[in-house]
Amino acid sequence: MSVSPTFVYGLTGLFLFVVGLGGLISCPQLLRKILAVNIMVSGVFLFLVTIGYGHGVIIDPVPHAMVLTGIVVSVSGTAVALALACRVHETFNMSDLLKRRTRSNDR
Amino acid sequence: MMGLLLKNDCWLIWPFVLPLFGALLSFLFKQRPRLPGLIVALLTTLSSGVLAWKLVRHGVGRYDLGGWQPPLGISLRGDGPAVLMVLMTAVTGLAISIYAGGYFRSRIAKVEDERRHIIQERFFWPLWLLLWGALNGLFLSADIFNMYITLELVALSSVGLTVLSGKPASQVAGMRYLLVSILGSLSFLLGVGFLYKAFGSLDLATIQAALSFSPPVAMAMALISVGLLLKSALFPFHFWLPPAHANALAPVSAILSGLVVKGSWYLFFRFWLGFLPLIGDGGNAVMAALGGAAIIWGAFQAFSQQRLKMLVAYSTVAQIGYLFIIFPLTGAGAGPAASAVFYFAISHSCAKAAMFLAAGTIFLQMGHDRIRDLAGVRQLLPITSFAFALGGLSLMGLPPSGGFIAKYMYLSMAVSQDRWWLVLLIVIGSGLTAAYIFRAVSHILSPKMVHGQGQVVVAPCMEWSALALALVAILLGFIAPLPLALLGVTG
Amino acid sequence: MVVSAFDIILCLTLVWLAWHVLTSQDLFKAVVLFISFGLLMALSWVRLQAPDVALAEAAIGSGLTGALFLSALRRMTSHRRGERRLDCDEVREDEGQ
Amino acid sequence: MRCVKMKGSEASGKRRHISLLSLLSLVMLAGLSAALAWAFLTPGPDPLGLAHRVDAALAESGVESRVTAVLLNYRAYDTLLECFVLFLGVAIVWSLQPSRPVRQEPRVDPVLSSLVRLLVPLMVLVGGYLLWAGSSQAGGAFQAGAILGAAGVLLILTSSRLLSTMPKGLLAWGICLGLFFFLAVAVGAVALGGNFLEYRRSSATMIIIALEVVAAFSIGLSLAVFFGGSRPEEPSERTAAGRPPHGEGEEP
Repeated sequence: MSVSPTFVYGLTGLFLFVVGLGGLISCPQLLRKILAVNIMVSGVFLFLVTIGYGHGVIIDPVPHAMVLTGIVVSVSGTAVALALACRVHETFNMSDLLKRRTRSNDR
Repeated sequence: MMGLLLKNDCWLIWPFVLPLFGALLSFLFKQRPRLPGLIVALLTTLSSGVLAWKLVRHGVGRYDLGGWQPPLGISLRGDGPAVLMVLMTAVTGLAISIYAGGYFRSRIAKVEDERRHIIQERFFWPLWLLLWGALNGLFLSADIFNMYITLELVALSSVGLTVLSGKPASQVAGMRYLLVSILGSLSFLLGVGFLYKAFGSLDLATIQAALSFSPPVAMAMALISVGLLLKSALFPFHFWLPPAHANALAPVSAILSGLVVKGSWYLFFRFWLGFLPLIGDGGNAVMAALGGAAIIWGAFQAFSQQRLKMLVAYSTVAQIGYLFIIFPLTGAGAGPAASAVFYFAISHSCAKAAMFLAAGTIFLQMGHDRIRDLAGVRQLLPITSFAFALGGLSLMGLPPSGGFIAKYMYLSMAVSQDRWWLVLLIVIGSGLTAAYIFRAVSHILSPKMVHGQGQVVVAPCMEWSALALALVAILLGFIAPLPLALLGVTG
Repeated sequence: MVVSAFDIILCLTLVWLAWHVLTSQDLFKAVVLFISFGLLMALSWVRLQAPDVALAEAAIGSGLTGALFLSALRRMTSHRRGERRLDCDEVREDEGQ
Repeated sequence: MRCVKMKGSEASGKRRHISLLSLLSLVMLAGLSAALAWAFLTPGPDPLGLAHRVDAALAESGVESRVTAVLLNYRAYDTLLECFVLFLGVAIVWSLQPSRPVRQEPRVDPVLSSLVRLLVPLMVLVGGYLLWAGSSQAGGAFQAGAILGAAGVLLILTSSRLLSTMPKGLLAWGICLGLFFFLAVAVGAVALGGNFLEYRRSSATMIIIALEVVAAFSIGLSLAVFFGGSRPEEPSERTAAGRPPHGEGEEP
């Protein structure tokens, strides 16, 4: 059977999108959620690159440009998300510490 | 050379180029970001006004960026709805900018937290101007991938503004907001991919001209709709909105509730109308059902809130519903329905921003915003209390206000199309709105002598800018023909 | 080009890696798996004749994003050990809104 | 600890609740994958895309590489906005962080630092090559920017004080410079009688190469800043209102 790679890679991209979505919904840790989003992003990009490949005769550069732009946008979003996640983590760790300290003072 | 920069069609680029410039300037002049910020806000408002005037004079504007025709290049399109949204952003944005100038000055005057407030102001201006430029770019864009980038810009800068307050609650809310909006953007981008695969073009007009039903197109439509609904916080997707909007700084709350939500809704409206032949009544009914649920649920939640800013935030959840119950009414022609819903959008934007600004002033003065303990605000802040009440009036849809005109148009359309359940919904929704607005206003206006002064000296421009916005929301009831004429320029 | 066994194995590996990024117990291991996931993704784009995109993905999408994840992970774990926060005044409740 | 000890029945009830929820979401995800696969595999309209138009206009674009032509000529507006997304990321990361980096371990491996001293110039060289190659083959501003960013990351890793000791405002100016140039090119085209971001045929190659250098520079700098995390320290912040910043006098 002669299947074009488009099918295999396109389906993989879409499936990665769904896997990432599942991770985003079900994982409790913030860092893991951000990883899941990045997997979704990769899935969408794989899908776009597959569209650019078409039937392998003429390669369409427009989806490639879209992916290049998207990569930079997504790294920016990831950086913001990670900085924010660190911040949330620190804040809540710190408030735990404060609580513990006041509790020990009460005693 | 100056003449070339002010050519007719060039006015389409200034509403987003000027704020982008301004963002860089206020980022660099970090000692006094307020000055470039306010100047650029004024210039952007002026250029938006000129754009609207040019639209009325010369009709719909088109602009090929880079000089390349659409399927290959990106083009801008300034038709009635787009320019009206740009104008709405300009009016609301100018008032918010003036408010923000006074707001940060008042807060910096509280010496204890001076340094943090200086840093907040320093990053407020670049983020806000960038958001303004991105919103204008979004309204004017005619290219679906370009819409994705402007959506990302809007989402990221909104998140940045949300977490600016530094409160733990706002950080958690901002984190959730960020994840939800990235998810929405990704869904949108995947939809864009499907559309490109099916039509080989990224230009929205080209795609809509070649529209025909096929599974990929249906999937694209579903993905784009879900992505945009997530971002515009329609009922089941509203969970992230109230904490994010209520815990932000006062001008930021006004920006998020008044403007940002409208950005993704505007795109949804454009896509949905363009794809209407494929969607049919079923999809419209689903949207109306979700909108109706939002109206009822949001109003009940707003009524049961203890904090003023949470009340106003849940009121946004409810009012978003009105933006979506319009879809069943588009059957008899998109024109009148579009007029009604855009009129609702602009008057809601002014009224809601005014209310959030007023609530922020009250918070700053009292040091809290517990509704139960707000008696006496009338004596301390008469203008602000009046502005809050006027904004509420427009939100309820009482006669001499923009909200009234919009609801009147909704009702007359619903009656003429025999959709009585929609009439019932709008009436019930207005009643519920009146209930929660009265609950807040009755506490604010209740007479009680207060002892001593409030916490800080509130700058006069904070009070007056909120009042000006509330007055615009009322004034929209008197000048309805003007915005409607602007809206009518399509083609 | 006809699909080859290589393509199928590559795709299966991608899915397998994604699954393990999301389910492995250790976060550090998850990040390392994510980096290798990005590199394999770049490889699949080379197969799809998009070499420049693959280059960008290997450098930015996999390399720099991975470095960002690792540094965030280090910051989080160093805080878990109780390192002091420089601006803990912001933890205080009922400060400005 | 206390909250972990729940009554048995309550805990198991909660667990059953969670498993039901996860089952439900699993079914929904399976449905979503089926729908996506169906939409992808059913033959719809299958146009050629824009490849032919890109090729037809390539002679006018000023570059030989098709992707570069799309990125910096036909759809340069997208690239402009994308550079603003990076700028936005920097602004948000800086607004989030305390002005001094979280204390890092000062020990730096001498072998690593001498390796980096060797590696960084090499990486700058490779970045420059990629930039130059971008106009005709694989490579370009993004890849070069990534390499430059990686070099920056290595520098930060070996000298942790690098970002915080940089001259005041230099970093901010460096990041904004590229964006100013990009905007100036765009608006300058209007002032010369063209459209926004429209290049004259004769100068297109020069402009695109200049834009690539600028974009690579700003991408690299932004990526390094993302990694460095914190805002550079400023003297004015250190002595705001004549008193030490928060946290100075607090117990560790």
